Amino acid sequence: GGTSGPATGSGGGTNTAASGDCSSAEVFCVGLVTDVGKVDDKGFNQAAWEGVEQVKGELGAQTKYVETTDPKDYAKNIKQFTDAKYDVIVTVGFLMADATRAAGKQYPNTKFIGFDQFQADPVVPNVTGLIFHEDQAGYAAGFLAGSMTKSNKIGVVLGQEIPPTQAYAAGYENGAKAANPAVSVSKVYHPAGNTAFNDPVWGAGEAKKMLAQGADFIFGAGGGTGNGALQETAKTSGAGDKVFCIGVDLDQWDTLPAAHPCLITSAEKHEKDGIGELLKQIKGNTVKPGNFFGTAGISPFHDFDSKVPADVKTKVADVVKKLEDGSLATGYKP
Amino acid sequence: MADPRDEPSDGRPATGAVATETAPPPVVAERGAPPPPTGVLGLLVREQSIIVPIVAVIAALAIGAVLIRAQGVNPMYAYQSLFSYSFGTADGLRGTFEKMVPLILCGLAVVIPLRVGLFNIGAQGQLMSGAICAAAAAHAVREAPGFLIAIIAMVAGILGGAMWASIAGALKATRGVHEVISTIMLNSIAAGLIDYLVNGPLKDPTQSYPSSYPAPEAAQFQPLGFVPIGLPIALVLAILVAWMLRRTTLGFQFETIGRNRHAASYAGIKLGGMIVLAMAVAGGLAGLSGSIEYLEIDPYRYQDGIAGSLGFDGITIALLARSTPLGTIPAALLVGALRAGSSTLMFNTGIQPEIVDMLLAITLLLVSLPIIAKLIFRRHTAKSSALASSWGS
Amino acid sequence: MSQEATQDTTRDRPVEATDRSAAPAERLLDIEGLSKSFGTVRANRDINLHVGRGEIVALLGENGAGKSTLVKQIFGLIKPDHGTITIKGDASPIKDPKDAIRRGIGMVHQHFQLVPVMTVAENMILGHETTSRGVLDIEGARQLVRELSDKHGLKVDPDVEVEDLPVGTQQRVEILKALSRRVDLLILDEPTAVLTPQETDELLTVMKELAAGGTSIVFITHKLREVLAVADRVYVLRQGGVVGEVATADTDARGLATMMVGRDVVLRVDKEEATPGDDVLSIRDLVVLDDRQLRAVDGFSLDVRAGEIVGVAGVEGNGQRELVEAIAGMRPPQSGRIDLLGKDITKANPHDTHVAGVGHIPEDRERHGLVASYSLADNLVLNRFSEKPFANGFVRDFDEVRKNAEALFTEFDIRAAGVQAMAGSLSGGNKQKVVVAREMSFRPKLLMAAQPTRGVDVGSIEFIHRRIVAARDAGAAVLLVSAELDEVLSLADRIAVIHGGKVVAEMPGKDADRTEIGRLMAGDH
Amino acid sequence: MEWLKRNQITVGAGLVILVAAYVFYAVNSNVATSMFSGAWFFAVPLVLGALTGVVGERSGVVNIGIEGQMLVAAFAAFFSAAATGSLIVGVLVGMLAGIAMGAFLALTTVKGLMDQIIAGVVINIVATGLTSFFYRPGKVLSANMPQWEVPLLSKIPLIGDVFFQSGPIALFALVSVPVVHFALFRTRWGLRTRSIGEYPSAADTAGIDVIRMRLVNVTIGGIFAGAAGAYLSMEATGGFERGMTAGRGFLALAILIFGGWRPLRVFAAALFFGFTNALASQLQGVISIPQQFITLLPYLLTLIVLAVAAGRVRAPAAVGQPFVKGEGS
Ligand SMILES: Nc1ncnc2c1ncn2[C@@H]1O[C@H](COP(=O)(O)OP(=O)(O)OP(=O)(O)O)[C@@H](O)[C@H]1O
Ligand SMILES: Nc1ncnc2c1ncn2[C@@H]1O[C@H](COP(=O)(O)OP(=O)(O)OP(=O)(O)O)[C@@H](O)[C@H]1O
Ligand SMILES: [Mg+2]
Ligand SMILES: [Mg+2]
Repeated sequence: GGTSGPATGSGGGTNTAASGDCSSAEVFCVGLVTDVGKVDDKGFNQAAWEGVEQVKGELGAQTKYVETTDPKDYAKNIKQFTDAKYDVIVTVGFLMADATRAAGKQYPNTKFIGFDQFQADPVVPNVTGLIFHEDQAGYAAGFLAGSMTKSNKIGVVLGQEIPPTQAYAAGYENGAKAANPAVSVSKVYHPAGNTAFNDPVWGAGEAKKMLAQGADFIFGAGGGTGNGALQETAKTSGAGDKVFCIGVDLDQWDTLPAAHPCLITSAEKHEKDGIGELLKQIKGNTVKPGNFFGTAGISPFHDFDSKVPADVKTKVADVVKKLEDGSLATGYKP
Repeated sequence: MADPRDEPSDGRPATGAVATETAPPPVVAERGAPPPPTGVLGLLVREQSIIVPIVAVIAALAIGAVLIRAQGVNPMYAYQSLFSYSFGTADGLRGTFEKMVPLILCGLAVVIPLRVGLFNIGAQGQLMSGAICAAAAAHAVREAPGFLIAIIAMVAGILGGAMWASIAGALKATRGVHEVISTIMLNSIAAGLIDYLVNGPLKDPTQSYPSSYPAPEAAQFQPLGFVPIGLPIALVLAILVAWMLRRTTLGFQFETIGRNRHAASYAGIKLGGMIVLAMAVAGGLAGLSGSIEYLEIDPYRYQDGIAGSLGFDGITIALLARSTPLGTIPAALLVGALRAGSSTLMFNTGIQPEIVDMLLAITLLLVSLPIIAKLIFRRHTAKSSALASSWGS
Repeated sequence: MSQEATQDTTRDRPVEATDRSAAPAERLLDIEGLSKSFGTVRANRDINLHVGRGEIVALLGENGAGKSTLVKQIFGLIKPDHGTITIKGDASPIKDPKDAIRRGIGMVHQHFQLVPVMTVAENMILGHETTSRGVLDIEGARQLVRELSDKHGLKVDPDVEVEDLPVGTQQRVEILKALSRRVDLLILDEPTAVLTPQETDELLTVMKELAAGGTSIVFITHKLREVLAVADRVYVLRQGGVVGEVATADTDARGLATMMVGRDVVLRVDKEEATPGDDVLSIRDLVVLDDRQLRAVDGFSLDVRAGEIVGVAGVEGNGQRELVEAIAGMRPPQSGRIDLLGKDITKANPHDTHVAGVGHIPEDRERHGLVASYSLADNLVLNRFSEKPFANGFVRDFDEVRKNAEALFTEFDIRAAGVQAMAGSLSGGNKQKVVVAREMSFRPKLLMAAQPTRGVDVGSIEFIHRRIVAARDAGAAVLLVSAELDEVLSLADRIAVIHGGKVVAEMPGKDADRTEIGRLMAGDH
Repeated sequence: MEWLKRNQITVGAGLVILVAAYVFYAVNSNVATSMFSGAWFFAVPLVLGALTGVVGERSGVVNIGIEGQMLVAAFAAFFSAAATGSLIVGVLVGMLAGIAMGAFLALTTVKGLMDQIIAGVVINIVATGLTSFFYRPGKVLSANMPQWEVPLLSKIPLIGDVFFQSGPIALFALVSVPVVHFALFRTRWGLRTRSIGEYPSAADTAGIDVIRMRLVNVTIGGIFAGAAGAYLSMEATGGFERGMTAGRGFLALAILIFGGWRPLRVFAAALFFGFTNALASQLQGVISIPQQFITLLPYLLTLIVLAVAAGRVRAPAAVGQPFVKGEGS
C-alpha cells in the first residue's frame, strides 16, 4: 500500500470522523470529484485523493470524495459539494475542465482546483488549473531507458491515443534518442473504446511481444492497461537484471507492488505534492488563478538504486533539472 | 433444411384442444389454464405484468437494504437520500429525466429487433454513430438558424444510427451473419472510426482533448424547467413504437417474422427487407439518442464517454420492460432515478455507486424469474414468452 | 440414395386379415380408472383398457380425444392423476421413459423423436449407447441398424443424417429405434400419417409379424382401413373417455366412424361431374432444386383448368413439396415456366402469387400455415393483412379483421373459444380448417392444396373435402397434392402421377385403378 | 480418411496457414514467434470462454453471461490466491467461481425457467457490481504463475515456442479444446449432450434425463470460464482490476458463434482473431495510416471473413428454449 491509502472500499466518501458544518468559517472542507473511475485506481484519481489526504492533518481539513460513474454527471457531482458549502473542490481530469470552470463562475466564493485542466484566458478567478508536463516526465524516463538499454530497443505501451499519452510517448522517445541515438522505440496505443485504460491483459500481451522482439525497457503509460504491461515485464526472466519497466503518473512503487521486480522508476508527475501545495496556498490565501505548474520527473529508484550506474544517475538528474528550469525542451508539440 | 426449432417439420398435426362435433365447443383459450378468476383478484391477475415488476422492485430494495446495512448504513436513510434527490429536487429530477431519455431510446432499439427475433447488442455503436453524425452535420450547417441545426443534427443522428445498424441487418439478411457477432464487431469498429474522426477531421482545435466541434449555442437544447426536451421526444417515440408494433402493418410483419418466420415468408412478407428495416429503425432510435445527448448534455460535443454504457443499458431496459415499448418508460425511470441519485447516496452515506448495479440485477432477476408471479398468483401465472428462443436463427 | 431405399421396399405386400381373435391368455397391459387433466381440459377420464400378449389393439378417436395422452402415460412421459397402469402384473407407477423402456415398452411417437442432425445409427443408440474405453461404439450401432433392418425388412442406411431422409424413411427409423430394445408392448401413435400406401402396407405386415411373435401393439390411427386390416380389437375414445370397445371382426368402417364422431359420417365424397373451363395454371418443363441443391422437380409439365380438380399422386419426396413451393413463389425455380391465367409467375414471390390469385394450403400447417401465438382472427388474414379492408394504408383495421374472422368462423365451422383464441390452442383438424378458410375466403383462381387432410380426423376430412369440391364448383382450378391415394382417387377429376420430379402418367380420375397408380407411384413405368 | 474428405477445405486452409506461418518464421523468426505467441496469449481466454459457451449451448442453454462469469472468476481467483498465498488455491477457486456462476445460470434457466438471455444479462450486471463493490487494492500474488515447458513438443520450432512453453492455464486451454471436441463428438456424454441441445424431447423419450443433464453441463461448463478468469488475473497479468475482462466474454461469444459451436473451429477462430490483433499492434507506427484504422483490423477482418465465407452457422436447434417435461412431444 501507498501512503495514507484511499478509503478502504466500503467506507467510501467520508474520511473524517467528525463532520462539521462546512459553511462555518472555522471548518475547512475539501471535496474531491473523481473522473470516471475510483479513488483506488492506481492512477490520477488515486494520486489526487492521496494528495488531499496527505495535507489533511496539517491543514485540519475535513475531506470527502464522490466517485463519478458517468461523465455526464460532472456538474451534478460538483454541485454536491457546492451545495454543502465546501471551501475547496478538487476536480480530477481534463474532461472536467468545462464543468469546473462553469461551477467556478457560479460559485465565486468556493475555490476550485482543476487537476490536469489547463486554464486558457480569460481565467476564472477562483479556479486554478494544476498542470503537469507529461512529456517532461516521459523525457526523463526515456533518457534513463536510452542510457541503460543494452539491446537498443525499448518499448512503451499506452492507453488510448489522447494528448497526455501522446505527450508521454513523444517525451519518452525523444528522451531516449537524446541519450542514445541508436535506440529504437516501439510504441503501441490501445484501440479506442470504453476499456482503453482498463485492459491490463492487452497491455501485458503487448509488453510480452515487445520483450520477445528484444526490448529491454517497457514503459507502461495507460492506467490499468499500462499496469498490465508492467506486471508482464516483472514476470519475464531477467526482470530487474536485464529487463526493466517504468511506471507512470505517480510513483508506482507504492501503488503497484506486483511490478517491483522490474520497476526501476516511474515517469512521475508530482501530483500529490502539487495538490498539497495548492491546498496550502488556498488555506494561506496565496493562491493565484490560472495555471499552477506542478513538477514532473522520475521517481526514486528504490531497490534499483544500486543497479543504475552513477554516471547515468547524474545525467538523468541533470536532465530533470534542465527540464524544470526550462533550458531543455522535450520536442513535444501538443 | 429441416428446422426443428419450430414444431417438428414432419407435417404431422400437433395435439390440439378438444373440439368434437357433438359436444358444445369447450373453452380452449389458454390450453389447460384454469378459468380466469373474476372481481378484484381477476383484475390483479390480468394486470400481473404490472404488479410483478412493482413487487420485484420492492423486493430488490429490501435485499439491497441488507447490503447497505452490511456497510453500516441505515438503509432507510440511504434510500431516502437517494430517492428524495432523484425525485424530490429540481436538479435531481432533471438528472433523472436526462438519464431516462437515452435509456428509453436505446431500450426501444433493443425491443424492436427482439420482436423480429434479433438480438441487438449494437445499440452502443449505433448511438455513437448517431452522435458523431449529428456533430458532423451540426458543424457543417453551423451558420443556419439554431432550430434548423437541431433538426438537421437529429436527422443526421437517426440516419447515422440507422445506417450503422443496417450493416448488421444486411449481413444477416444476405449472408446469414449472426447479428450478435456483427453488432459486437461493429461496436468496436465505430469506436475506432470515431476516435479517428475526433482526432482528425472533426477535431475542435481549441480543445486539447479530442472532441468534436460543439453544437452551436442556438441549437443546444435548453430544458423546460426540469424537463429536458429529449424527454417528450423519447416518450412520444415509445408510444409511437408501441402503436407501430401493435396497430400497423409494419408491426404485424415484424411480429410475424419473430414468431414464425416460415409462416411469414409463406404469407409474402419479405424477410430480408424486414430484417434490415427493423435493424434500421432500431439503429435510428439509438442514433437519435446519440444526437440528443450531443445537443442536450454538457459539453455539447462528441467526446469520449458520450455513449457511456448506454447501449448495453438498453438491453437491461428492454429486459426489464419485458420487451414491450411502453415498458421501457418505467424501466428507464427506475434506472434513471437510481443512477441520478447514486452520487448523492455516496456523498451522504459513502455507499459506492455500484450498489445501483446490484439493485438493478436483483430487480431484473426477480422480474424474470417466474418465482414472484408463482408466489402471488399460483396457478394463474401468465406465461411469458422466451426471448432466448431467437438465438439460434 | 434414400430414394432407392424407398423404392426397394415398396413392394406390394398384400395385407390379409388373419384370425387371431381367440383371446390371448396373458394380459400384458391393464389400465384401470386412468384420468388425466391439463388444467380444465380433461384429456383422459376414467379409462379402462387392456391388451393381451400378441394382441393388436387400435385406439380411435377424433383429434384431441385423448389418444396420445393415454399412451404417453403408458410410456411414462406424463403422470396420471388417478388410476393404475399394470404391465405384466407389475402395477408400480411408471416413473419415466427410462423406466418404461426397462419394462419392455417401446413407443413410436406422434411427432418424430429423432434428432435431425444426427445419423440414423446415432439416433438408434441414443439413450442406450455402448462404449468401448469411453468411446462411442458407432460401428456397433451401424451393425445394429443393419441387423434390425434385415430382420424386419425395413431398409435404412445407418450413416445418413436423419434430416436428409424422406419422412417415410424417418418413420422406419423410429420404428426400428423402438424395436432396438427388447419390446413386449409396442405403442405406435399415428405411425402411418406420413406413409404412402405401400409403406403403410409394409408397416402393417411388420406389425402382424411382431404380433405373431408375441409382441403386443397399441396402434393409433385415423384411417379406418388400417384398423380393420390389422387390429384385433378397437377402443374408441371421445372427449377423453372410452365410448366403445369392439372386436374388428364385429364391425366395419361405417360403424367405427359413427362411434367416433357420434353421428353418421359420409365417407365417400359426393361430387358432380366436372365442367372444366380454360387453362388457369400451366406449367412447362419446370426444374426446382431442393435444399440440398438437387433437382427435386425435374422437367415437370402440367395444366390445370378452371372448374377441375387435378390430383398429383406420388410417393412423398418426389418433388411435390418443391413443386408446390415453386408455384407459391416460396422457392425460385431453376428453369421452366409457370403461367397463371396467361401471366408469367415463374419469378413471383409469395405476395405476388397471392395477388395473382393463388390460394395455397401448405403441406406443413404448423410451420408455414399458422402463427401459433396469433389469434385466429390474425391468422385468418395472415397474407392479406395489408389489403383493404383489413388495413387502411399503413394502419390495420382490427374491426374488419374481427368481422372477417367471425364470418369465416361460422362458415367453416371452426371449433374454438372464439376468434381471439390462439391458433396454437386448436386441435389439428381445426387448425387445418383455419388455413382452408383463409385460402378459400378470397376466392382464389387457383387453389393449391398440399396434403390437406393429413393427421385430420374423419369428421374434419369430410368437411374439408366438401369445401374443396365446392371451390371447384365455384370455378376455381384446384391442384391437389396428396400422398393419400384414397384422397386423390375420391376427389380428383384428373390424376397426374409424379415420380422423380416429373409427371409419369396422367389419367381421368373417374375410373382410375388404385393398383395401377400405386405401381406408377413406385416408379414402375 | 472419411473425416479428411469431409473436412478437406478446413484441413486445406489449415495447411496453407501453417505453411505461411513457417515461411514468415523463416523470414523473421523473432517477430513471427512473438506475434504468434501474442495471438495465442490473446486467444486463451477467448477459447476458454467459448468452451463454456460450447458446453452450455450444445446442451440447449444460451450463455451471454460469459463476461460476468469470467470477471467473477478472475476476482475470486486472484483474491483467494493473494489471501492464501497459494497459486493452486487461486486457480481452483477461480474455476469453482466459474462453476458457481454456471450453476446460477443453470438453476435459474433450467429449473426456474427464466429466460436464458435475461439470466446472462443478470450475471453480467451482478458480476460488475460484486467485483467492483468488494474490490480491495494493494493485494499481490506471492509468486508468479510458473512457465511450463512440455518435453519434446516445446522443442518444435515456432509451434513449440508458441503453444508448449506457457503457463498452466494456457496449456489447460490447449488440452481442453481437443478433449471437449472429442467428448462432444465421440463419447456417450457428447451424443447425449448434443441430443438435449438439438431436440430435448427426443432425448427425453430415449430415457435421458434432460433437466439433470442440462443442469450438470451448464454448471460444469463454467469451469472453462472460471479458468479464463483465473488466466486473466493470475497468468496473463498478476492482479485483478475492475472490469478487467474488458469485453472478452462478449468476444468469446462471437468466437463461439464464429466457430460454429465446434471446439476445434472455435480454437481456429480465436487464433485468427488473436493474430489479427497482434498484426494490428505490430503495424502501428510502421505503416503510415492512423493507428485508429489499424486497430480496427481484427473486427473488420472478422466481419469480412464471416460475410464472405462462413456466415451461415447452425446453432443447436433447441438453444434458448426451456424444456418442460411432458410438453415436448
Ligand atoms: N401438455 C398439454 N397441456 C395442455 N393440454 C394438453 C397437453 N397435451 C394434450 N393436451 C390436451 O389434451 C387433449 C387430448 O390431447 P391428445 O393429444 O391426447 O389428443 P389425441 O387424441 O392424440 O389427438 P390427435 O388425434 O390430434 O393426435 C387435447 O385437448 C389437448 O389439447
Ligand atoms: N426471425 C428471424 N430471426 C432471425 N433470423 C432470421 C429471421 N428470419 C430470417 N432470418 C435470417 O435471415 C436470413 C434470410 O432469411 P431466409 O429465410 O430468406 O433465408 P433462407 O436461407 O431461405 O433460410 P431457411 O432456408 O432456413 O428458411 C437467414 O440467414 C435467416 O436465418
Ligand atoms: Mg427460406
Ligand atoms: Mg395424438
